[in-house]
Amino acid sequence: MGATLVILRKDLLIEIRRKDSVISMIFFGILLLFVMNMAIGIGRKVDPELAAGILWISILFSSVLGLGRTFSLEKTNRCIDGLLVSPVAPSSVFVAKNLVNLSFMLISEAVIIPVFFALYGDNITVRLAPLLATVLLLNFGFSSVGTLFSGITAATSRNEVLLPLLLFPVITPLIAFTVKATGEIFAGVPFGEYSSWLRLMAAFGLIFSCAGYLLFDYVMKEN
Amino acid sequence: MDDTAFLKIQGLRKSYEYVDALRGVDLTLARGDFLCLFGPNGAGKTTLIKIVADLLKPTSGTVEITGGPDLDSDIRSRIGLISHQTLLYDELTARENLQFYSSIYQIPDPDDKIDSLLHTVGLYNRREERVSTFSRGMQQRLSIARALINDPVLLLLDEPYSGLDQFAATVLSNHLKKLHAQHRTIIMVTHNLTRGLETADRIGILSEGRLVYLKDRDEIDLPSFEDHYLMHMETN
Amino acid sequence: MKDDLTDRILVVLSSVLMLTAVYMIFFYAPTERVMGIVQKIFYFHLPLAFMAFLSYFVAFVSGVLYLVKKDIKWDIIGSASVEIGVVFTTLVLITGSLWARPIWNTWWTWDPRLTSSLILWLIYVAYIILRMSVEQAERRATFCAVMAIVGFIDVPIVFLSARLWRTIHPVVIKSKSIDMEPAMISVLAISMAAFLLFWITLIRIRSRVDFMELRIRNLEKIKRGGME
Amino acid sequence: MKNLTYLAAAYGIVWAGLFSYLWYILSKQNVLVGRIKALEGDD
Repeated sequence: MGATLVILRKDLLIEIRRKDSVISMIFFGILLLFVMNMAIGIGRKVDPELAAGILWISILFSSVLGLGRTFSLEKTNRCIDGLLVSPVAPSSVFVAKNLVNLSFMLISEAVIIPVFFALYGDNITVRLAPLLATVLLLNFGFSSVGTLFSGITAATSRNEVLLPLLLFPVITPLIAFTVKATGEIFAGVPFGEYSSWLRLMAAFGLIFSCAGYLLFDYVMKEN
Repeated sequence: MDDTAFLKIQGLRKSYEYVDALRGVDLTLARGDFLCLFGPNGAGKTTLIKIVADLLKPTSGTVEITGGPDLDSDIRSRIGLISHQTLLYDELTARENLQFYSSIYQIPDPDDKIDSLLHTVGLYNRREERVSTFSRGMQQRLSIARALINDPVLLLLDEPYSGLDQFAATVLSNHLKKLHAQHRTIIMVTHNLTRGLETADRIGILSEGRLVYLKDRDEIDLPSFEDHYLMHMETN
Repeated sequence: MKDDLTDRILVVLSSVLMLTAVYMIFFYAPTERVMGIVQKIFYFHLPLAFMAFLSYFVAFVSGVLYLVKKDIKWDIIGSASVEIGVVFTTLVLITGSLWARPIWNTWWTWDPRLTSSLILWLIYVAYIILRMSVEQAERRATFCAVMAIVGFIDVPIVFLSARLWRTIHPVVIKSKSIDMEPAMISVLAISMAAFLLFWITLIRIRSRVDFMELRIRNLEKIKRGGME
Repeated sequence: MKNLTYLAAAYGIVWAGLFSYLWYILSKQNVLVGRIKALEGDD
């Protein structure tokens, strides 16, 4: 646990100094919101489910940018060797990097989601608590799979290209659950009707965080 | 000197798809031995260091680090590694880097230790500056401090002199001598004959994945050693 | 070569079985009343899907075994299974589409089974792309083992999600459950056996190709490095 | 009759697909057999 917090603090400190991961995530997310507005026809009113799709496409694609960076950070100057020779367990590194990605996503979502409401909010009911729950659960599942895969792609020569190729097929179920839940939140449906989607999202996150925790040892040792 | 084996390498092999980096290396080091390994490029020196550091799994063979009765059971927390890469975070300051590594090694009250190490490598005055502003030589010096933060009993050095300026090289040599006097076990891989022969007490040559030469420093007749070395450089 | 002979026997046997299956499909199995003759695609479609699934399962098991034992053999078997699984899934998607066209009047619907097959296809194509992107053999084997494990964990979730996703929505055209007559079942069984034998043949040859490449690399290495 | 076309297409594609894959790995195997023979023959 100690090592996890140390690595988390170090990564956040570096990000505070560099700012480039979060800024590029936010910028790309907003960019995608604009592009999607053009794709569906400027000025067209969107129904809740389509709006949910637009929101999550923006967030997911922008989050991939940050995901790739968290691990490649350890590869410059081979800092990862420093972690590998130390007594730190690779699984602590997994938890730390997972938390780093979660925080980057949360920060960028804090900007992207309000912008989304400003652009597409006309037909949408805003319910903060369930939306926040959805956001957290998606982040959890996304970054669990994403951290594991960014560990893999960081050791390949085609880091940036490969990561989304591996990640998106595996998380399609999560995307489906999330869009469904969000669509119903946006439509103003009572909580009882979409709570099962949230449970599925939580299950997805749990399954893959366990898988990542167990498999990350092998991945990190190959870096 | 403690004569029981501190580090025991047996039948070590490492095969890659297109080359065999190591083809059966046997080596025993006692506590306090300072081994310097020379050899041409591609002789398997880095591979050997990486396997001893447990950064790489051997294809076959074993590396046993027994430590000793006075060492805590977890020898891994007492290994230091210096390579031509610095293992430092560019965005952190010199002090923050050392603080990070001391937390990783769970060193209690590291501040005094960090300060004295920064003094040793001559970076105390620039301790609050980011590593990215440092020259290559300064980064390497900081990297030496980094490797010593956990008070290593086994120090592994992979081409530590490459890219070092004169000052840093002297700092490193002096520190190695000091550690040697403290009975630390050291394995160093280098191209730098002078520096290597000056500090080490055992000298080896690794060629084509085999340990082809291993003698105590005292037994070595320098001219004949140089011939030996050059011969192996040429065969490669 | 002994392997060669076994291969030949397997190919002949599975071809004979397959021809028998085809004969039975057209002259023995009754024509389904609602869907008509197109329903006969099913006798190939289902075994293909089943074998694809089997491939992914084998890849998962080999992945676990590789991580535990670090024996490159499991990587070779795993990668052979994934490749064959992708070939089979591709054929599943094509036959599914050719079925959908006359029955549902469209080339593609987001029916749960079609959707899940497509997602599986994407996951395992990603595996193959990953395989092509890593040079070093041990690293590649580890990463591919992880991918095969993660992919297979995803399989039930994919099926579940595709199903749930649809049942909430009113489905315009529901896929009709097929009443299986005994004759249909026996034809299906023969077809299944034919595909299983064919699958075994493919796995054997495909993994042997990799083993041979390994052997060639070793031989070349010895040649280059002199005596070993 | 139109349905028969789809059926024929499906069977054709499956057989073509499977056998071209088989042919592909067999030819790969043959090439490798040749290379192994050449390598071993030199010794």
